[in-house]
Amino acid sequence: MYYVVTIAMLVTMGLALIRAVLGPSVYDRVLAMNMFGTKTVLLLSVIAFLYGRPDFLDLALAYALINFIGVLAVLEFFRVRSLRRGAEQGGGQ
Amino acid sequence: MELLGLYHYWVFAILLMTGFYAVIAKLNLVKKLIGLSLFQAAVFLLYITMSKVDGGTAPIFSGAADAVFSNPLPQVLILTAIVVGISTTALGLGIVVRINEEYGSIEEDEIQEIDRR
Amino acid sequence: MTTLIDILSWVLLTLGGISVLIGGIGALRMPDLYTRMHAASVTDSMGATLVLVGIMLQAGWSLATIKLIAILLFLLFTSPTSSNALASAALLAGTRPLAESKQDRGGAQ
Amino acid sequence: MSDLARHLPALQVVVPILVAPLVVLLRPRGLAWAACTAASVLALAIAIELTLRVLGAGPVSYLMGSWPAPYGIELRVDALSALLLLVVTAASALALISGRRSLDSQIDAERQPYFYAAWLLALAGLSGILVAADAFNIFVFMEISSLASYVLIAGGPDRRALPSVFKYLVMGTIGATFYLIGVGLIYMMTGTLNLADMELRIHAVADLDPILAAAGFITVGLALKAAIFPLHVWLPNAYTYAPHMTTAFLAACATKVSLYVLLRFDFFVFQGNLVGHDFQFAIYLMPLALLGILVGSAVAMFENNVKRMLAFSSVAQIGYIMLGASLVSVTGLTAGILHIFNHALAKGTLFLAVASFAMFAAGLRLDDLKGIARRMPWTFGAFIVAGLSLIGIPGTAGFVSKWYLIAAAMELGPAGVPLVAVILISSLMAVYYIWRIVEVACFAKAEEENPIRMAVSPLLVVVTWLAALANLYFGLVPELPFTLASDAAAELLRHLP
Amino acid sequence: MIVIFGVFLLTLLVITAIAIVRTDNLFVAVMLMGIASLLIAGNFFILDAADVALTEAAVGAGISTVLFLSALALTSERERSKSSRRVLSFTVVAAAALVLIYATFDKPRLGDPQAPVQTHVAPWYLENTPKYIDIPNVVTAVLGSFRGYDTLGEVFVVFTAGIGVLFLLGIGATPGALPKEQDNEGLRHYLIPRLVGRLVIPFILLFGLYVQFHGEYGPGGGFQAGAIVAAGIVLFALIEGERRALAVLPQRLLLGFMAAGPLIYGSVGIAGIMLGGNFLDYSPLSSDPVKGQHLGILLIEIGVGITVTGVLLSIFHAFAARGR
Repeated sequence: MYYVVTIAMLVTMGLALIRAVLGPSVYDRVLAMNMFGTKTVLLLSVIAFLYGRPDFLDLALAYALINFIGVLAVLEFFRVRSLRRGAEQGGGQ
Repeated sequence: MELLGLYHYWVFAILLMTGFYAVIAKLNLVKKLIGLSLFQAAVFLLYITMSKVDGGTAPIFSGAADAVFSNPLPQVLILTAIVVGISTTALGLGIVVRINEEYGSIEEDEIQEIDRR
Repeated sequence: MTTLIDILSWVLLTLGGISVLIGGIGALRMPDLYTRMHAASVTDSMGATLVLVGIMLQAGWSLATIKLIAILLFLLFTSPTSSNALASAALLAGTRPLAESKQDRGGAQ
Repeated sequence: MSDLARHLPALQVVVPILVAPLVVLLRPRGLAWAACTAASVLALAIAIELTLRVLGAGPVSYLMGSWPAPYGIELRVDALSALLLLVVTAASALALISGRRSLDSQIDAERQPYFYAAWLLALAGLSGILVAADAFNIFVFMEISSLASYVLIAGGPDRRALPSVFKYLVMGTIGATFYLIGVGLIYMMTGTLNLADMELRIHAVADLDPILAAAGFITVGLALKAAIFPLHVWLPNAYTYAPHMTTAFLAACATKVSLYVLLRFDFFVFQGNLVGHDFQFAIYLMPLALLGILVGSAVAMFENNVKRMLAFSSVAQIGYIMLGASLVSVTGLTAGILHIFNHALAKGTLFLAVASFAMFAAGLRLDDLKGIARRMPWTFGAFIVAGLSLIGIPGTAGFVSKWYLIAAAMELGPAGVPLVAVILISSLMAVYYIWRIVEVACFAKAEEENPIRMAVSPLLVVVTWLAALANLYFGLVPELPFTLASDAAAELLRHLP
Repeated sequence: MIVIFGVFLLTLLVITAIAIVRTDNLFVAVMLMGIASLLIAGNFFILDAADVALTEAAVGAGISTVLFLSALALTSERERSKSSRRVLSFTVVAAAALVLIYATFDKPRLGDPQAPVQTHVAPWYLENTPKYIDIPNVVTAVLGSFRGYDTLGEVFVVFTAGIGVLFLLGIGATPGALPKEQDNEGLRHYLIPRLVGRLVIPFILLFGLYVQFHGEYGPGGGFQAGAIVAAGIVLFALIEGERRALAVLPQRLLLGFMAAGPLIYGSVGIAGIMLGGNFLDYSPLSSDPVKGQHLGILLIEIGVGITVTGVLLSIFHAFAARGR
């Protein structure tokens, strides 16, 4: 049964990857990356049980928090970028 | 199954060469570093692939008596190599930022052009 | 009793798998950023809850369950937050919801 | 004390590496330099003591963490590593002792602690490679030394240092990663990382493809790091734009340490076990060595920047060393290894002298050096002595190694004649490019008598002369390096009948 | 079956890698790099390398993404030039790939228990770890003790990168030297992320400590913990602005961390010499050799954790300070 869930997870990861590759906007890619991260967390949880080593759930937890930080870093990047664009345009006028 | 057993090594070869291509063919310095990361990641895959044993589990004792464990040594080596990789990337990015400040560009050909003047 | 829990957990896992898959298809097929985000994030929370609760039922009452609860709580907090933050960033940058124009203007700059 | 002596191979690395974090924390001006120099001199003392032990009682081995050899990490110092340890630590100590004022002028005071820490890390990394007897440990210390030398080079005041160091970083990382792949493939087939153990176990699998691929990867990777022609493209710019003292230090030893690893791997691990590998080694490397000698010297002849000229000359000198190795004979290897030592002496002296010139002249193009011989006669005298050694005039160190190289080539019989011809032609080219500097410095008249920009520290002059005298001394009394080199060659070739 | 999942992940990885090379938007390349990192990490997990999977995720998907984004924010995210020497590079690369693939045919297949790798040195570790060191995680035992010298080198590699970036970019600003605090620093206007972020930061730090001290029993250890703690503090800096993060952990303190970690590690090694063993021999640290090993591994892992936290945060601040 775990297998079914795992396969669903893998297919979804594939779909998210296609979205990440296709874009078209940068936000789509961030969305895809976020989605990909969540799916990896679930995948790892399932596989930890499939292997019979539930102590490896630590990894899933770590992935979840890394993923969150990644998305916020991207946001900060957008903010800095728009500030810089604004400054450049302001200077240009 | 025989082919499946070698698939990991093929992916290693392809990944390695994809990264290598980015390093030698791309002119953008950040892109070169991204290629370099990919290049190193491929090597990680090579090492970890060879540590796997059929029916094995991670080399952390859990109390089960008859457990087969995968090889811990390549894993240790790769832990070190990952750290080396991120250190190189960080230093490389530091240099790229300084280059951008000095030259206003992170394209190799433009930098060469500026230096030639 | 154990059979009952087993059946329940399998049902939850299957539902979780299906909803995750639906989310994936939605994220791929929907026409613009916001609808994709909708598809992805809602099913994300739903699927994660179903799958993790399904595993919890299998794991029984142990340290693993506590970790699973932690993961679940963490996902339930952060995943919607990320979506919200992403949507507001996209909106601020000028990506318009829905297809007045089919291209996202904020995109790919 | 005798107990501490047992730990010398470890201390060789540990002393500089542990002083580095302390140096970062030292704020007061000058203290960082003092600590760095002290550690470096101590490292030199350890290297001398180790060399004496190796000469007296043969290779020294040390078990890290007391774990037995193929399981734990073993350190091992033999004649070859002892010789290179001497070169590395001496170059570092001399450059630091004499280089304070030069470095002060090129590196901002608040950045100096980082610079000196990086210096010690480079020193420790290079020493770590030399004492290691474990393939992966070599990789780790290779990365320490590389990352540290990127920092040292990036300290150059010219902005062109940055693109050159980036190029060096990319190529160096590719080289190190290739090496890592090679080690991984060998590990995959033998299951061990210890070099001695590897040598024993590789025999059974020697004809399998992964081992051949590994030999290829390791050779190419190390050739990249050692700047063997045609993989030398990172070297000239990196050495030209680095701070002068960095150049004096790294030019003397950095690429040679990679060469050392190449020799060690090739001769210890591969040649004894892989059928026909010695032949392949010779057939691939000899043409490259010859081309490197010719191209390096030829480019140096037309270069106008003195540092760049000497950097290209380094490419040629690496060619000599490789030529000696590619002969795969005891005489050839002895000559090659001896040339590692002698070239380090000559190049180190030349770059020290160049550092003094830089304090006086506006730049380092030939035109900037007009009339410098009259302004700095002492320094220029040392420069000439080292230049003669680089050319290979009898009585200097350079002559000894070239003489052995020619002798080794003659052992081949008629086939050796072209090799001798190349060596002689390249020496003539060296005469030409050294002469160009001498001509400008002695006979050209400076358009205006520009005032000396900065007083050259007397210490720098003294050290430069010491190094120049060493060139003469080891030219007349070459026993010490020769014994080490021939021991090393005999050990590298022990698999030959 | 699980191996087939791995094969699927690897196929996705190849697609991602090709997409990374093909895109000319560096931001997109960085995002895809994060995905590639997750894929590799997932595959490591499937191949029984739990510790490595944890590290790869923390470093590749977390720290490396943050660093690349910081650098992109300072430079430009568009690749302007076309690739050069395309045909030549492609030929070289394709030829090398074919050679590599050809060389695979003599390799032991995946998971072969008779492969030399599995029969020579590795069994010794698995056999003797319970005897000499007695901790469940063999990876930590090898990392900390049997090959502790490599790990010492690794710490110094990180340290070198740290001083390198500080040398290049300067130590960054002290809180007093920063421009006057503005309202819009960090992500303060994003109310929800800020609230949730505040909520999870203590949790992340706690988890980091857990990973640090649980490394002897499960996946984890100093390096992973250092990366996670650093990531937590980076999160703080993201949502509250640089200034407050520096007020909590000023740059000089981080520099102290950077230097203290290697020194702790080295002192443990020297203590081995002082007490009559070899360098990095932990057995003499206590009257019971096994206890000595425990103590040694604990101390060096702390050293590793401190160094990594200090270095990663210093690098992050150095990049951030450059933007002003």
